[in-house]
Amino acid sequence: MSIVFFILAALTITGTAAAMALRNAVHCILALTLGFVGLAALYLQLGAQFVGFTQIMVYIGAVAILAVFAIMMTRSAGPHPQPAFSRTWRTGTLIAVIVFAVLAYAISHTTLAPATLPQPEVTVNQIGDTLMHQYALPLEILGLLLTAALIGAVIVAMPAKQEAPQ
Amino acid sequence: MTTPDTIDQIFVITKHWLLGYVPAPLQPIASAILSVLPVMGVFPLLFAITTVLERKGLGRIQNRYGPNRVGPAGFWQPAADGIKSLTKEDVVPRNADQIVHFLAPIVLVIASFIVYAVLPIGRNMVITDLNSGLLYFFAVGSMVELSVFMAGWSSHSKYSLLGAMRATAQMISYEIPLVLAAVVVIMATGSLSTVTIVNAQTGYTMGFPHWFVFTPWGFAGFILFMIAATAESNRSPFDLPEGESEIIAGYYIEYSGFKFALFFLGEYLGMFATSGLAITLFLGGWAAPFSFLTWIPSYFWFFAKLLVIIGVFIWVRGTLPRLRQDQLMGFAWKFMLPMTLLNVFVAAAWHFLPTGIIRWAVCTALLVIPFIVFSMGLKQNKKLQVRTYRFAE
Amino acid sequence: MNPLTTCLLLSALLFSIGLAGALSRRNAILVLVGIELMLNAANLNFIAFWRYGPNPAALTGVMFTLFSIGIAAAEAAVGLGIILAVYRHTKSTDLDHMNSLKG
Amino acid sequence: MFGSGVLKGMAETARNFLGSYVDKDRLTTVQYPEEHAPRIEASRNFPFLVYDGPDPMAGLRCVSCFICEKECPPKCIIIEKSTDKKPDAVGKPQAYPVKFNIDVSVCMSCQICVEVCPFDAIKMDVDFEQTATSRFDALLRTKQQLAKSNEYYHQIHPTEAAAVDAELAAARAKAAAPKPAPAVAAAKPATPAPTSAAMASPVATAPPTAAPPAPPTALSSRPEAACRSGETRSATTEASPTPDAPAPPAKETASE
Repeated sequence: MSIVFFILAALTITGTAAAMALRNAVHCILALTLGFVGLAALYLQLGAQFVGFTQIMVYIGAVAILAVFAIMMTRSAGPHPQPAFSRTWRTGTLIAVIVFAVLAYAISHTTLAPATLPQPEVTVNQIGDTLMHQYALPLEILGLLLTAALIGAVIVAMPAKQEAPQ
Repeated sequence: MTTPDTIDQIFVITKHWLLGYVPAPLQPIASAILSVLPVMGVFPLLFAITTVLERKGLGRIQNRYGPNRVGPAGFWQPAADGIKSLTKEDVVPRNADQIVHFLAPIVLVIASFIVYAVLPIGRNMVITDLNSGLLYFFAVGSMVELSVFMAGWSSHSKYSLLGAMRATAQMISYEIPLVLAAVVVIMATGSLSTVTIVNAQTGYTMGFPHWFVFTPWGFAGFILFMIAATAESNRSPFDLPEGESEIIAGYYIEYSGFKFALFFLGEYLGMFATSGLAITLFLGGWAAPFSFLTWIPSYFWFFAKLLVIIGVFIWVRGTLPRLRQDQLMGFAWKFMLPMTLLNVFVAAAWHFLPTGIIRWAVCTALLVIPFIVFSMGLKQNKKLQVRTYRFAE
Repeated sequence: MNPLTTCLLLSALLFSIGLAGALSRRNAILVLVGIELMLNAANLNFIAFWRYGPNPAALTGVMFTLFSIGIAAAEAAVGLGIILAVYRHTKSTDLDHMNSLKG
Repeated sequence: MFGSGVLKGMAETARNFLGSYVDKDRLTTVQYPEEHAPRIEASRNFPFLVYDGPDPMAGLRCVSCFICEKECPPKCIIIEKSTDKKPDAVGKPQAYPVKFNIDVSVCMSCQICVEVCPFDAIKMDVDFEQTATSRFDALLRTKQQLAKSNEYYHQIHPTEAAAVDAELAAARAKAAAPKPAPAVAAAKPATPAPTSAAMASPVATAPPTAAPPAPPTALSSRPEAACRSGETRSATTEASPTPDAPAPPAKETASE
């Protein structure tokens, strides 16, 4: 494991932890984008170029911007008199810590034998071929799902006409 | 190829010659620095030249002189502007989110700079030939939206927030046509690498180049791409995010001094980058327009094409009035998106039809007929009346 | 410690951070963000197992990650749509206030 | 068709762009420090003090009556009255200003000082290049800087200056010949023709017997002018030492 990996890991953990800990919702999203950038860089480090750029494009270009829009529309970025964490935050954090402890125990006590292969060269053509041949059906289903999500999101977020007579 | 290789490859040769003096363990880093530094020098210089050209060109379009006082014919104007913005006081609003306010222009300029990594500006002259270069370009381009939002939100001003919301909404909407217009080229070349895309366009038939713009789908794709690129770089007529008359300067209204200059720089760098991508995708990159002109170095052709496209940008800015927000969104979703999807279909049809005049006729008809139907349909529910002028004309 | 274990530990930490956020934030949008983070942790696992697995040429991990990213985008869109709809009813995104079903 | 309007507009701007290089008449910009736009006669910028004769300080028409200082809306005029007297333009002994300062940075070019001046002593200049390199003293114009000759006034506002000269000549004639004049020539000063002779000759050289005194009919035909002169006179009795006003204000005639 190179030093670059640890720098990127630290960046990712810092960004995501800040995203979950900061009080201001917009700061959370901005920290989250930092974490996503770190994660994308980790993907690049692991040799998955296409996935890394897709990660940036989808998560920063779409999800983060969408979340920011939602924050702006729900006016939840203002100074909050009430606390940013729910009443059960101690329980939640405790559960998360326990989950991490269990996972870490399981990971460190499993004898993994990673294949010491050279960095796999994955080209876009290979990904395209695999998507179009082996994973053609999942791809179609994903397209259907995205279309349904698009329509569904619009319908859910659309103001009901009879309910809001202005 | 009659080009003397030493002139065409002079920068590559110089770089390798310089690398010879660097100790071997440092060579990868030195190579990267030597590749990046010229780009970081040339494009801001181009920005400086463009600002003065734009002001002069807009002036001439409006029948006045542009800036003509500083230096010969006003060409030192950008230097004067730069010194002015450097020496100005940097005002930060008291209620602003200090850190985000500070970071926003930096993120914008960094995002605008790193997209140049995959632009081939000459034969063998590209910083890095990524296998998924186009995806990289669009992914990094989407970071610009975030910096715009950061600037608008952190300023704690309603105008900048409105401008930022307009800008992000506009950029998201026009990113889809932008990517879809580029998809036709990916379909034709079967690669996301910008270098491969340019190499696919370097051939000549009877002296004419194999640029994608000289095909029906390529021409339509180029036009659609340029429209989307204009909207992506927030330029007139899509400059609603910085509409002076309603929201003053949009998301960077609360910036002053050098940070304001950085926003300007970032905006122009983004424009150059998308123009450069349009050149790479449709106009043959660094390839010469005719086979007998190949003796002129490749980088010259790239920058010549870039200047032509910048000129068209300025021309359009001097001509068209600003759109309304609903017109902008309607144009993106009702016209650009269907046309780009249709263009993808036409590119596929072009691929499967046999070579010849029939292919041309079918593809052109497939594009032109829906276009005419579209324009009639969009015009029908509008009551357009001939405007009469009392004083003009 | 071998690289695969490091990746898995990082992924587990990421998952726990997401879980902690999802369980302890008040703002519904940030809860959704926490869920996204958990998905991302899973993605990192896929990539790590693909990279250090026995057969990287099969691209299974990459494919799974791509599909997962697509599904996450759909999830974010629908989730934020629901949050907007809820906000329209309650004028709040505070999850502690959404207790009208509580007996 | 969609986009044809765009192309039409692009053609129009291209025509403008190229035309501006070919046809100099298209460019409406005046390259200011080198070229000046032609000035219209009624233009005005900043007041100046008119003097007659060769000596600027001796020939000032101002009698320091303080009317302009009182009327000035932004209060940019500062006058100090003299203790001794000297003959004015008409020939009566009058006080003169020891100090007459106008602040350029405060003046708003409203011309009210000119409107109210009963002695035609202050007029509007056309020199708009009043910049200075310091903020305070350089922008305060003194009596010496403000004094400009009647010939200069004729140069910048010929029509108006001719009318003023005719009025002054009439007043001077009245002062020289106190006997009532024949009624035949009564209408003469009411319509002063801006002839070339009147424009060229300053007041001092005008023959004193040429014009009869202004008859009362001239005043009654302009009730607002009479009213205003009466007002100013009553308001400034201590400022104007002579009970009979030297000349009725004739600005309305001049500006029409």
